Amino acid sequence: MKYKQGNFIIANKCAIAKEIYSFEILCPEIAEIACAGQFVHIRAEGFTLRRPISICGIDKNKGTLRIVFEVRGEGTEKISQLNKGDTIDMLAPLGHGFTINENFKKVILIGGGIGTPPMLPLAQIYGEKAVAISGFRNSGAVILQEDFRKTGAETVLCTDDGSAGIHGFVTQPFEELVKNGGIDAVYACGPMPMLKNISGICKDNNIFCEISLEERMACGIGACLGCACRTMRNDEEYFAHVCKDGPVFNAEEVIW
Amino acid sequence: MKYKQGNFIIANKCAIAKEIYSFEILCPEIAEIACAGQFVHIRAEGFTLRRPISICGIDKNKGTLRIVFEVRGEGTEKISQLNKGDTIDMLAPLGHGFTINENFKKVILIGGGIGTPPMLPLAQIYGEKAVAISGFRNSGAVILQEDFRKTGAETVLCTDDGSAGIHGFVTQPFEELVKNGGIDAVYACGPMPMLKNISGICKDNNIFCEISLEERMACGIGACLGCACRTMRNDEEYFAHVCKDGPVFNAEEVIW
Amino acid sequence: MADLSVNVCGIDFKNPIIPASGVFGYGHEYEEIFPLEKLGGIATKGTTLHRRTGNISPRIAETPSGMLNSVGLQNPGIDHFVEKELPYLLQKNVVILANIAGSTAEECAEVAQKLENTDVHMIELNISCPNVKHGGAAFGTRCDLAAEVTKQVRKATSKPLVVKLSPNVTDITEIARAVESEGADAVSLINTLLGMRININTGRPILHNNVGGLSGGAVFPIAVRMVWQVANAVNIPVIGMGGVSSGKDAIELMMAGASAVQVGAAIFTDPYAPVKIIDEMNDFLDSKNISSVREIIGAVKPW
Amino acid sequence: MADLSVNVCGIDFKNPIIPASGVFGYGHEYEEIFPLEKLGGIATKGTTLHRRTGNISPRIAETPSGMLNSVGLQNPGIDHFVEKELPYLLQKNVVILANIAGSTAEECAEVAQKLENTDVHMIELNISCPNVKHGGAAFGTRCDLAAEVTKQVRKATSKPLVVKLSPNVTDITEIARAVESEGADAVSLINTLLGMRININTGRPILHNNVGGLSGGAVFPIAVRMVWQVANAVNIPVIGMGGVSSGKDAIELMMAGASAVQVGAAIFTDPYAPVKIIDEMNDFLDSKNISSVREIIGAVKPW
Ligand SMILES: Cc1cc2nc3c(=O)[nH]c(=O)nc-3n(C[C@H](O)[C@H](O)[C@H](O)COP(=O)(O)OP(=O)(O)OC[C@H]3O[C@@H](n4cnc5c(N)ncnc54)[C@H](O)[C@@H]3O)c2cc1C
Ligand SMILES: Cc1cc2nc3c(=O)[nH]c(=O)nc-3n(C[C@H](O)[C@H](O)[C@H](O)COP(=O)(O)OP(=O)(O)OC[C@H]3O[C@@H](n4cnc5c(N)ncnc54)[C@H](O)[C@@H]3O)c2cc1C
Ligand SMILES: Cc1cc2nc3c(=O)[nH]c(=O)nc-3n(C[C@H](O)[C@H](O)[C@H](O)COP(=O)(O)O)c2cc1C
Ligand SMILES: Cc1cc2nc3c(=O)[nH]c(=O)nc-3n(C[C@H](O)[C@H](O)[C@H](O)COP(=O)(O)O)c2cc1C
Ligand code: FES
Ligand code: FES
Repeated sequence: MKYKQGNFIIANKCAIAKEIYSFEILCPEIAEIACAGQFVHIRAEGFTLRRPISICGIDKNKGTLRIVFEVRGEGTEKISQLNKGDTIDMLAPLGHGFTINENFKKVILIGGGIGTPPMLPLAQIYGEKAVAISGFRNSGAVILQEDFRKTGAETVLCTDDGSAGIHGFVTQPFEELVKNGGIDAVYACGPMPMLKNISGICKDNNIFCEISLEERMACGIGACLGCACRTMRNDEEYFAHVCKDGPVFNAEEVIW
Repeated sequence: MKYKQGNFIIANKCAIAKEIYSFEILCPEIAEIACAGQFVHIRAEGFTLRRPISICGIDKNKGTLRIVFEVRGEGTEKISQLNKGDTIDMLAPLGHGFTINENFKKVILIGGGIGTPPMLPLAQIYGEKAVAISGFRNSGAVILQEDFRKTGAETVLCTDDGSAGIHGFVTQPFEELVKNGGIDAVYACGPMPMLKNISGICKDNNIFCEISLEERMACGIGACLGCACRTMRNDEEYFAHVCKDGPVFNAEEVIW
Repeated sequence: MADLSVNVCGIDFKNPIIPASGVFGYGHEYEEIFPLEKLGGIATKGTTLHRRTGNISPRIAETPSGMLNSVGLQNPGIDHFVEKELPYLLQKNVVILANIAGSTAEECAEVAQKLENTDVHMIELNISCPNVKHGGAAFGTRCDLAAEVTKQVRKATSKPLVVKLSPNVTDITEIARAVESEGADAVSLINTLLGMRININTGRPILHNNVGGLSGGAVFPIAVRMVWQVANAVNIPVIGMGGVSSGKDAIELMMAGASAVQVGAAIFTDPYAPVKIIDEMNDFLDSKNISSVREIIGAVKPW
Repeated sequence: MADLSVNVCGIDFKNPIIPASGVFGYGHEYEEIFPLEKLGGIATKGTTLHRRTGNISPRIAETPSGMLNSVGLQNPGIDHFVEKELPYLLQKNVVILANIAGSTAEECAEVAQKLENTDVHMIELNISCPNVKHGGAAFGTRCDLAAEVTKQVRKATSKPLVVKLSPNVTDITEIARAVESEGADAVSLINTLLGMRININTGRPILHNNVGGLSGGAVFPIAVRMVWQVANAVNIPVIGMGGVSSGKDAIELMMAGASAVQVGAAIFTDPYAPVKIIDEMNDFLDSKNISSVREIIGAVKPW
């Protein structure tokens, strides 16, 4: 594992939905080594703990990373006040990302709410081989659909209240795709009930499935053992750490 | 006593010496009632305690107050980062100011270092009747001399190292003036040893003398009893409070 | 508008917010900023039998998200309080908690006795004072001393008696149970934690008293824990405090088990803090469709 | 360049800064960020006789200028440590303090015994663990238990023995004297203060363990006070910690009486914190023309 801490310039900032911000950050050394599924650990001024945010885009040519985050509390509020040209203090890239396999012919990317951003780098990798299913509370919360389309991936949009796309949860269109068969892998990030559901479906249908988990973190690099997550490895219970062993886990490993 | 707390716009900011800033703050309701010798209590973001800063100018027509402060630690550092157009959170005007007497014909204003700013409103009041003696570490730390001159007051400048004005402490020119006699009042603010010295000279020469003291404060309004200062009142020891009974005290009251 | 009223030991508070003893004097200074009537109650500055001058300055130091104070119970004495301060405060439509202290159990009882014929609503007995009889160990740090002083004050007063506990102890529930068993009608906590700061340029402690009491946001998690522990250990109400600076903090302390909440150091940062906290509590309850703040008292569901 | 070297119980440290136990794992993760050689020492993650999985998540909560943790001594057990972790760490030019813990005095002694034939430099015995034999009261909160566990571990090891004290006590000097009298070569303090946070939206404690240990800037004034008290109460060296995040903080703790300083939560805010602190200490000493950091140990002049 290789990671760095430093202050990096915010090359671009925009609000892409209510209380949801997109930052493009100039950090060539980090962009160079970052992988889909990894995260960055951001310092929020005045707070003891950094805030983990998934990588939503990696542009090795421009030397930039993109992150998309929602204001959930005081820390993300503080980070959202940073502007283009300001520096952002990041410890990155962190964690264990998604398994990429060039031989996969059809992959499903499932993002729930603010779990959608980490799916975008996968869409960039898999392009037309990917179906990106995204679920949101309502039309006002929808993000990144245009970005997904640009990658060549097929997009399926759901909202809980039906105000945009399919009325219902992401599991609905997902189960239909499963019925049609031919899925090599499923990658998902979002609320725990959604992940549990998807993992169950994949298990039943014997589909390779990786999910990105969240846990409260301190160090972000595996030193403090703060972000434990119960998993099974080699038939033994293993307290894995979301920041180092994850955030991406094979769905079968996770003890729900 | 009347005071208000609010967020007021910084109409002007400038650095007037190394690490010394001057703010002009638009706060008509406060400027209206503020007096020479009072102070403002400023919130520094991220800190529990406000920072007390003397009033250095009152413009009732423009509705502005002026403050001049030095960066001494993290709180004043934070305040110094505010810019023109930003708002500043003040609780003001606070404390008991200087006694002004129109019948006084000759008054001496003595400021030591960052104790100089509260002398300026007095110079504005007394004009040509005032001699403003100011002492600084060196020429680089000299502030407000032009402002004093504009009031019509006579200015006497001293520096500890002789790099500007008289080489030596403010007590030197002050003692000479005392010898010449005719002084109705002395007003002083600065380091404790300086104040003690001046008070002694005034006592010996029977000159009315008021000094502005500093103490670490919490509430700033007399409620917490944090800023106690030992004084004598009516021949009894009295723990006065710098924020309410002061910051200006009659020099004879203070127990050194 | 949620119903913010609470009842502690039979006394009605229009809302649960009370400026803490020592930060609010006798109310006059903050009256310039907001009407005292807005408050649920006021805990007055700790008052002793005789006038005290307190400690030498500096008495205040800043710390990360908090502060130290070593005011040392400067106060004009109980007679002055009863004659000059209390009548004025009692005109306001707000519950008055007279915070009292002393160096011996007898002195505390005598102070309480002097309040017996007044209309003060409650007595808050501060047992964090060093007890001169027992070599300076604070009443609040030993069960036997805490019990003894509570017993004596209990005999001296028929007013609702709130005993204010010190957090500087190994097990605060023991002390709480000790004062409960001697007739305390409620406990309030936490008082300040003992701390120290040194000016590294001079090598001198910042406080002239060397050490002082830590309060403010820094102590909030300790307050939540102790309120929770004590609320589960005794059958009398708990008045919570320690680092509360927002309506959400107050809600959190009430969920932990507090029936009312005092606000101390936060008022130095923002003199409107108590009023702002009342408004924010109301907003939170409304947003959750909770009709009365009483529903959240002790509502935490431990894992 | 000031001389930053210190000597604690006969062991030379090139500088007084030591990442605290539990925040630094066994060093690997931070080695990506700076060479371990820069440090004075490393206190390794608390290790028990057998592997422990620790508490259920969430284990971390943020607090004003601090944090709570309830990791609960997750560790791979002493045999793993001795075989897999220690040899690597001992190659680095840095003092290794093996932090150990157990549920009984016997278990602690057994863990210490397993280190006897290693080259580890010091043992740091964490007595904040609940003692299963005595109904869960932490060793660190009772003099008799603290003395007993120190005695047993003392018998089991000839290594310099540092006993790490809990701040959750009425009088930390009593505990310090108790462990000193049973042969501790040094004490380290403070461990975390017990705290709690509640998620007011769910009504659940944020930590699955309900309560957790408070550390970070919030506790710094308490650490300064306790280090000062303990340094004045015992004749063995004190290793200070609690909320240190800058060179100035480290200087302050040393002035209070610490011979070396551990850095915990600050490393989460800034992974370079230990290295930055070393540089800042040097800058401060240079600016004051103090040639050796040893001159400032215990240099505070109380009023
Ligand atoms: C690996 C990982 C990737 C993430 N990626 C994204 C992303 O791409 N976009 C996005 O908007 N959010 C993401 N999150 C969630 C994000 O970290 C939290 O929303 C954020 O930490 C909340 O901080 P706050 O100060 O606003 O909230 P507060 O509730 O004030 O935070 C208090 C503390 O709790 C922690 N915390 C609160 N919620 C969470 C959470 N859901 N997960 C972990 N810690 C939490 C905070 O980090 C902080 O330490 C991710 C979380 C993890 C673990
Ligand atoms: C009535 C009064 C008027 C003042 N007027 C001015 C002025 O016009 N210009 C100016 O530059 N300074 C003035 N000061 C001093 C100014 O308040 C301090 O320099 C400032 O509070 C330091 O804050 P800090 O965060 O930078 O320093 P830190 O040392 O980090 O502050 C830590 C704590 O100590 C307090 N503190 C530190 N030094 C002092 C001090 N000298 N007096 C009171 N509290 C202190 C701070 O307020 C804070 O609570 C005045 C002080 C008082 C009491
Ligand atoms: C300046 C100051 C003076 C205090 N004086 C008293 C007092 O006289 N009696 C008392 O019981 N508590 C006193 N306290 C303690 C507070 O009432 C309160 O218990 C403590 O500050 C914790 O609350 P906080 O964190 O909200 O400040 C004082 C606190 C401060 C800050
Ligand atoms: C995540 C975490 C884990 C800890 N684990 C241990 C431990 O295993 N053993 C121990 O003695 N102390 C442990 N501690 C306590 C620290 O070593 C230190 O005493 C405390 O955090 C105070 O220092 P700080 O304020 O600098 O963090 C831990 C602290 C944290 C934050
Ligand atoms: S956050 Fe420290 S181990 Fe994961
Ligand atoms: S600062 Fe509160 S009384 Fe002066």
